[in-house]
Amino acid sequence: MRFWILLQRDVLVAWRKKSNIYQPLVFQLLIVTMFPLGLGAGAQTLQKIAPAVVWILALISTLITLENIFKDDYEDGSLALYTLSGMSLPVAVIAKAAAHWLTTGLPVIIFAPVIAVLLHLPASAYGILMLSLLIATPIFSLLGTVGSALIMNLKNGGMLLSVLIMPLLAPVLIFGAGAVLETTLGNTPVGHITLLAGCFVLSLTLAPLAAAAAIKVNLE
Amino acid sequence: MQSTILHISHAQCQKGGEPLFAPVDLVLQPGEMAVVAGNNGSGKTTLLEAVAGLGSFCQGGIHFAPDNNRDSWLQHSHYIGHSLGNKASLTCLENLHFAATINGIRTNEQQLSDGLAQVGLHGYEYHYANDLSAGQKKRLSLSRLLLLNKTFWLLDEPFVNLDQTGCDWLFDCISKHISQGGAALLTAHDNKRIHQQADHFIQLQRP
Amino acid sequence: MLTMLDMGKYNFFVWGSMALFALMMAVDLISLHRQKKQLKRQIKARQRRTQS
Amino acid sequence: MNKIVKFYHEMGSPPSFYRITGHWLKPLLILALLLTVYGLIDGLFFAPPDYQQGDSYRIMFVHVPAAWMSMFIYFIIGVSGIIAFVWRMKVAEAVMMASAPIGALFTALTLLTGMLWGKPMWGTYWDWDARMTSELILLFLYIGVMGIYSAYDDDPRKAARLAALVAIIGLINLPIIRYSVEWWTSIHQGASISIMGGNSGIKEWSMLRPLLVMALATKFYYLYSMLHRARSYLLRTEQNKSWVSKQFIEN
Repeated sequence: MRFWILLQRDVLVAWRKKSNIYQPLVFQLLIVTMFPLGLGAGAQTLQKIAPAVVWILALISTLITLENIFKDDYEDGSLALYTLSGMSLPVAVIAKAAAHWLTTGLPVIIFAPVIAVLLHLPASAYGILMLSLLIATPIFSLLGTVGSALIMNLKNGGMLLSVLIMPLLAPVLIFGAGAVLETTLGNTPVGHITLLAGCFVLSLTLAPLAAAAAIKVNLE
Repeated sequence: MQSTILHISHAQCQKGGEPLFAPVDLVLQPGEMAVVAGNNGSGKTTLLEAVAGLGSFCQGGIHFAPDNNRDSWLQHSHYIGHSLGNKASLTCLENLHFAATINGIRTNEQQLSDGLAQVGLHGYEYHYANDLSAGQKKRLSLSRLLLLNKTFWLLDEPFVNLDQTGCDWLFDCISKHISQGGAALLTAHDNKRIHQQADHFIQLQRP
Repeated sequence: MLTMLDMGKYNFFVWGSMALFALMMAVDLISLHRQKKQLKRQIKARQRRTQS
Repeated sequence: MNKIVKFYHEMGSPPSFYRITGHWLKPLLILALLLTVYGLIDGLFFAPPDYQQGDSYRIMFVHVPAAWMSMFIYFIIGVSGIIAFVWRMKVAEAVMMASAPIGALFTALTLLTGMLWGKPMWGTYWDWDARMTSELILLFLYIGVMGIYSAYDDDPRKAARLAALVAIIGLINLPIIRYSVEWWTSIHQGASISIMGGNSGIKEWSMLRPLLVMALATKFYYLYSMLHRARSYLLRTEQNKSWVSKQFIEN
């Protein structure tokens, strides 16, 4: 019950402030316009970089929203409401991550084909692009809670958050973008996808514990 | 109501490595009220946060009688700090509903609007917390106290931002809670009335 | 002696690496002692403050 | 046995740690300097040139020890991070935070000398191969540990606990990064010392000797630098304890 009310509240809060949801998408669109402008509009050049660009954009646009996962709650005092309510902290973290995924990860997945079209991604790679993003965006949210919890009472924690989270996300990027790239080259992406799923399981078990520990230290 | 006794023994908090105030001792039983007073920057908020579990003591600490179980004590206490815990983009009703549910209390809409009416927010059920005045925001957070029915109230400057009627109402509210076997630990830097009424009065001093 | 110092066409790379190594260690050593000195001053000043 | 236990307990308390390690600093520095001078002279002038790489392989005598140190020190940070986080030992915090700058320095040195070695060997300063990439990510891990510590400069205790948490997360993450990057691509030559004595392994004692001497020298220098910083760290964080003021009254 507590899990659902926290999830529900966070989705509602994000929904009320719709800019949180569409801004990452606008950001993606802006960046993707710059690639042809900087690289030249040749379909072949764009096609080559498409798997990586779609993936990196998905990553960055979620990265810019991570900072506020716990920061907002810390600032308006509602963090105290659920940390002191006797709710298990790792469960609360999973609820926060799930809400973050629903409000940023899911729109990014839905929007990914648009970006892919603009970059001439080969048609064969769409399925695997969606699948890899579907596995990976929850990882972003889960690992993001760790970073967000670490910097929640810092004023300018954004840059630090990127430094902390980048090494965690590097393997995810390698496997995810790799899966799409292999598909465009006509190889099987099964290995990459399996490893990506492994990353998901690992972050689902470890990230809530780490984030809960960080919150605890921050409240000491 | 729960009959845990809160012991604060020789407790000190620090900021930047320096102790904020001279050691504090307090035994707070249900049916009693304790008031913490002190100048600005004397560490009232830090002390209350540490008691509520949002901070730590550098010396001494708190324990509970009879069973020294912090979690069960937290279950029976409610803390309202400087940041009130209202989500700006949720309505009053939604805020209250969240606070109740996260504390494991099932409520229906009628109970929630009754709760709001008790703090004088009748007719504001569907207003966003953001649109309320500072005093009304305070009232919204205080409405949680009545709904959640916890034994220990930990209130940080509860009278600030409230108008005269609001102060009177809160005062009565706390007295009633005490007489029903509740306990309150609150900070108030200049409220003579509550200072006189307190069973325990703690003046924070420089270490 | 000069022939010994000569690393063939790799002069720049080999001696560059050695210079980097020496530079980095020197930077570390200097920063170490400056920090310590600064800290000692700070603590002594603090003692004077608390004693008086 | 009793002596070891007693020593262990003494090292856990800041004042005795400060007192005991004070005697070690000078010998460690002298040892490190002597070994470095010996190792470099041996490596640069007496070791024979490599039959493939000529004289350029001599970069190895600083590159490889630095690379070993960069990983060894992160391991120390991770382990002392666990001790600091679980048992809240102040000395472990000091060791962790004192190791970070010197570790980052060795990592940067590894990257830079690696680039200088890469240019004559592969014709390019930088190549996104597995080892260089994971070494670069290792640098980010070091920066992360130091960054979170300095961000919470108003509360050193909390800062150290959060930094310990970051270090532990990094320690878990490191093998994953290593594996994933290796999977990604690898064109780097094999490890310098292979027990099986593969193609790239160094078999010649005259080449191996300076390498091992340099490895020892960097270890001693690390110990010196780390202990020096750890002592400063303890002085800074325990300023209001009486043992700190006693240190300065005697002088």
